[in-house]
Amino acid sequence: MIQKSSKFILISASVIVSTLLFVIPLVAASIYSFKGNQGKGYSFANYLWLMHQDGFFQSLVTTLKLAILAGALNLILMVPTMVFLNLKGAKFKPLVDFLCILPLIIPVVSLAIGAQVSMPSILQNTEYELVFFYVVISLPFTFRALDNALQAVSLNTLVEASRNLGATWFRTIVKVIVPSIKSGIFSAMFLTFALSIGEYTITSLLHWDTFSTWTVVAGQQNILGAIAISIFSFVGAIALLTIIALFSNKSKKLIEVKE
Amino acid sequence: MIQKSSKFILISASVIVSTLLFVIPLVAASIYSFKGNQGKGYSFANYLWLMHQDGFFQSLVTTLKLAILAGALNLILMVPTMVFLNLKGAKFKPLVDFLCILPLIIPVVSLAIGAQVSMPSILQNTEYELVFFYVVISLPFTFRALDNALQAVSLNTLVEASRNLGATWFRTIVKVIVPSIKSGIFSAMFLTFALSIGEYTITSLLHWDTFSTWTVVAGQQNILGAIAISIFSFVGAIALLTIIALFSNKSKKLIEVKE
Amino acid sequence: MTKESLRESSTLELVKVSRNFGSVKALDRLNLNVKPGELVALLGPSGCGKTTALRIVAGLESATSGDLFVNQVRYNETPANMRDMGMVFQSYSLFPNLTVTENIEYGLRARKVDPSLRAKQVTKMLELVALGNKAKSFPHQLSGGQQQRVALARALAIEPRVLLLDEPLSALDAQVRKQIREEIRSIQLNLGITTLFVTHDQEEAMAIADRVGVMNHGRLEQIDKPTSLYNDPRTPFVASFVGQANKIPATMRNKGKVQVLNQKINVSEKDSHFPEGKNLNVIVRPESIELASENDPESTNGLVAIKSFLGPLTKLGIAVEGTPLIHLSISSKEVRKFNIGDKISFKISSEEVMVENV
Amino acid sequence: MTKESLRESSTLELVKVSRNFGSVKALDRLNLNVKPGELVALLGPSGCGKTTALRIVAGLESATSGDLFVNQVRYNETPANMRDMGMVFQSYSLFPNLTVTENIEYGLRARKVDPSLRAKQVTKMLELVALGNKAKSFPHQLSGGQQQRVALARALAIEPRVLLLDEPLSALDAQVRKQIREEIRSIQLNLGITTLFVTHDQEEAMAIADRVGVMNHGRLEQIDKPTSLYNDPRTPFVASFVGQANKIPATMRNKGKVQVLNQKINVSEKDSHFPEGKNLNVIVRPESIELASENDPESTNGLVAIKSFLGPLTKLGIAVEGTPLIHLSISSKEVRKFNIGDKISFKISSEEVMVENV
Repeated sequence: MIQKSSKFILISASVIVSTLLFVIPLVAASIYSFKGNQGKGYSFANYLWLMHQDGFFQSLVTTLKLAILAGALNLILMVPTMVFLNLKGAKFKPLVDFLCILPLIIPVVSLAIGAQVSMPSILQNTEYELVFFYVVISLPFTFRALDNALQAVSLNTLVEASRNLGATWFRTIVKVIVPSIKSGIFSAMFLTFALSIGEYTITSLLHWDTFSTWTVVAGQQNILGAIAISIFSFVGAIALLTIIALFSNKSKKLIEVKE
Repeated sequence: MIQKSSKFILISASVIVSTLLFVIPLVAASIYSFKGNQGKGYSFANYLWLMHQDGFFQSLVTTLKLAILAGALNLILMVPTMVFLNLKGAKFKPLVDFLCILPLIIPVVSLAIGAQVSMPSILQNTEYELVFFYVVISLPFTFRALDNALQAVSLNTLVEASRNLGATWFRTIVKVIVPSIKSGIFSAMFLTFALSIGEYTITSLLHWDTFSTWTVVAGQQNILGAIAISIFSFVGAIALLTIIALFSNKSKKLIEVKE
Repeated sequence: MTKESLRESSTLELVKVSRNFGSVKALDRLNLNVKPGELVALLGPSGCGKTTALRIVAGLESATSGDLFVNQVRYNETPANMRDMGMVFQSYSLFPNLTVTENIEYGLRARKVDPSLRAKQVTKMLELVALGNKAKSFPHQLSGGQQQRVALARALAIEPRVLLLDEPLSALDAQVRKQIREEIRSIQLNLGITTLFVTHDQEEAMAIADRVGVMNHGRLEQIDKPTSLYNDPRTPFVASFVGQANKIPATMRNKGKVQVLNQKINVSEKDSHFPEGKNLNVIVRPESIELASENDPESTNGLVAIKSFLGPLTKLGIAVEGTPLIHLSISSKEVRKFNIGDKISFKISSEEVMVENV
Repeated sequence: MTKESLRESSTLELVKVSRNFGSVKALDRLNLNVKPGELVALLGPSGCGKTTALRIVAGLESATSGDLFVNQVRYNETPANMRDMGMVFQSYSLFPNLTVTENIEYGLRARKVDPSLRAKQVTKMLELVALGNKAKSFPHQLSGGQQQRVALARALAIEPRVLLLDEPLSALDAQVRKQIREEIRSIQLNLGITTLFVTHDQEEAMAIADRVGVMNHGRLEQIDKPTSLYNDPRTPFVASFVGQANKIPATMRNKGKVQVLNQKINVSEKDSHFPEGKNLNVIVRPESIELASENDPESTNGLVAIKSFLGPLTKLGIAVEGTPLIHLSISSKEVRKFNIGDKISFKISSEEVMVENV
């Protein structure tokens, strides 16, 4: 009994500590972000200042455009690939898994330098080259999200049942596969989206202006404004996460089985 | 039959494309990295140049020191937390999951700005403040790696069997839990390690010198040297991954069950 | 290993044990008495509380109220790891990183048993479960049946006061299941160890246990020897959960008789209170229905709808208007002449039947 | 739904069908002939090739060599979605995002069946499997048994040429399993649909099928009516896989007789070639062993080691020196006087026995 409670304390403590890692910074920052000029009173002043800075909307639009493209490209690339790997290509899966985890392990700095050398110069001249990088850095997450969703349903059996009932491949993909892994597709899309919006290293090394680089520049002029930016991004992130959570909960219910 | 082969082509194509995303940049970069001065012949010249640059060893040592600390701190924090969540704290799990995925979604830039405001100034004055950030940005991966490992074994049953056989909690943790999730612990540790080594955004915004920031500075002087750095990092990453793969394969075997 | 090498057989007693999960009563004042060396099976549908009861005995769950005694000693507060009870789980409970030998000696190491004694005990246990040649294998190298035999050896190695078996066979194939259940019973009888066995499979419970306790909604409906339970079920639930039972629509007549098909049959004393004209179901075992001559005024005609060959016995499903299929179970030789679609005459051969409210 | 509403019953024929996975022969020149309206079960241990055979019929796997005919038409090259075969899988094959109704009409939509006809067919199917009240439920809201009934309705909705059942009961509880297997058989008989049923459970195969094919190592060892298979197995493998069988050590004597325990018994013609003095195993069914007087010179004495009550029958395991436990199966009434540890005398009652090499 003594051991039990001592273990409980030890463990609760670590839960608390890891919660504090986030809660304190966040609460502190949000309080600051509402502080008035010269640190007096509370208002939305910092948020208004933010929006009136040069490039706020422009960089936000650029970022959103690139993020949406990255999300779309990623899905076009990865959904068929993952379905194939789970249905018929089991032997290629470890290889693709390996490739997809590389962007997590290779320092982004090296990735940027390496890719600059090899990338066709047509792409290098437009900001769309960033889409390529955003897709690459999202691969580890896309792979995992889609793979988890695919493994949670008995994909092979579902596809075989569909074929057996007379459905063409097209009908099988549209009516069975995609709806079954909807949650995974949404997670993958939103993660790519979020990572693209937040990406700083590559964007800044390649000298493009997006919302994340704009944030740094703008933040250097006004510390309270910078904090407001960070809270603004944080709330956006929470909203994204809530959407993902809603979708994945709904679809989890669908695959739960009573005995 | 026509549908089948057209689907196969579609899918093979996407596998090939996603492979090319990596293979071409890598091969191109490694060839470049062996090019001699003024682009003539092939040699190790760029790698030698690299090592003789100011700060190479010093920044590498700093990085490794911080990465090891981050890996250790992460495990101390997360292993007991995850074991607790999987054993008794199922109701807290979604919350912790949510918290741990935040660092992926919040733009790192905002994280850095927010934390700078709230972090105790004692920490802000030493490079060890980076350890805190490295732990935070690794949380999404640590959570997932440990959770997967814990879910792959029937943790509850194993713990109950151990208790039933007369083992104390201490013996249960040391002899049963930790060995069963060894692969997850290794993955978590190596991922934290790799992310810490590669982290650039926060390190650079907070003006500390680590290997990744040094890389950028050094790379600006010599493009071939920069490429050599990126290959150097890449080979290191592959080595890390191989180690992870070896460990996780070995332990996967242990939980596979014949019927 | 002979009976003497184990500690004395223990008694196990649960007194008014309840367990609530929120507002759900998983266990509702359960009383249970297991005699030394006895094997009692707790049988019931999923959610009936049988596993909760077992886990409370093991100390893996705590009772909301009530007491647990082993050899008259109250065990409520004893932590799971001090109870000296051997438990076999449904599946996957072997430590995956340890060999068969290391799994078996795990409990002995926890007790700091001398290495030479430990080695002796492991050898004994491996012999007991006939896995001497697998001593150095890892769990994943064993079949499901072998894994459960190792789990049994591991539980017995500590010479437990009580052996607890939580659906140990339900993850195994039909063929293996029957074999291992016999091995378990055989070992249990040899060691004379007090055993509690939880299962949802009535055949398994009846085949293996000295007494079977049938549970429903957290309560013990009846606990008895398999033969008594089968021949003299005290409630309709027990009658239909233990063995198979036909439920045939019937109408109450006067003088404690019930009209079922073309027969009038006595109902048991306790069921005679139903008013005349009341519609009921009569519960009849397949083997209490016999073939009859078409001319017998008490016989009923039907058509053979299903014919299931079960080795020495064959089961027929007979379609009769106004009732579900009526099953009877007769010797395979006798039944040969009947094919699906044939006309067949039968009657109920019991002198007394059990009824239940519709 | 009456027999007429379905298309004519089909024949199904496999001719020398082989399937290799690398160097493993999953199927080795399998010949199989299923008559119109017949239910044939393929029975065998895991890895015997039974599921591969079924999948080749469904078009989900292709044969390395050999031919498949349905109604004399060669089907080898027909894609799975053009075969009009209804298949029920082991489990979790319902589309999780579709309701019961949508699952059932999936095949009809694929065939672009008129909406009003479609609705009619769904209603019919829901009635057939008695799930009319679950039309709008999602699969996760159903029990395992209900899910498999929906899967059956979905497979039948397309009025398939052949019904294929791939261990449809093995994920269900013991009680439910027996009920659903009877429902399947009943529906299959009503519709008169040619059916191939794959299982590893001999009781299931025998209970449900017109003929059972016993497979081993990719080959069909014997295909026959359940009674023939049980009473006249052609190989020792069939004898021990179908029903239960004692294997008792014995020695060959002259004149086609074998010495087993205290008896000399004839061996079948084909086994009489074994040389005198050869040690063999005699294969005897539990019900072919009967109680005998101790004074009978042919009887053997043993001790009751196991007593398993199985309802109308009880199985005894008798310990006799030099043999594994010998099982006999006698009526529960007769066996009442024997307890565990009691002395008992028995003899083999067959006139002829099957033997196998040790």
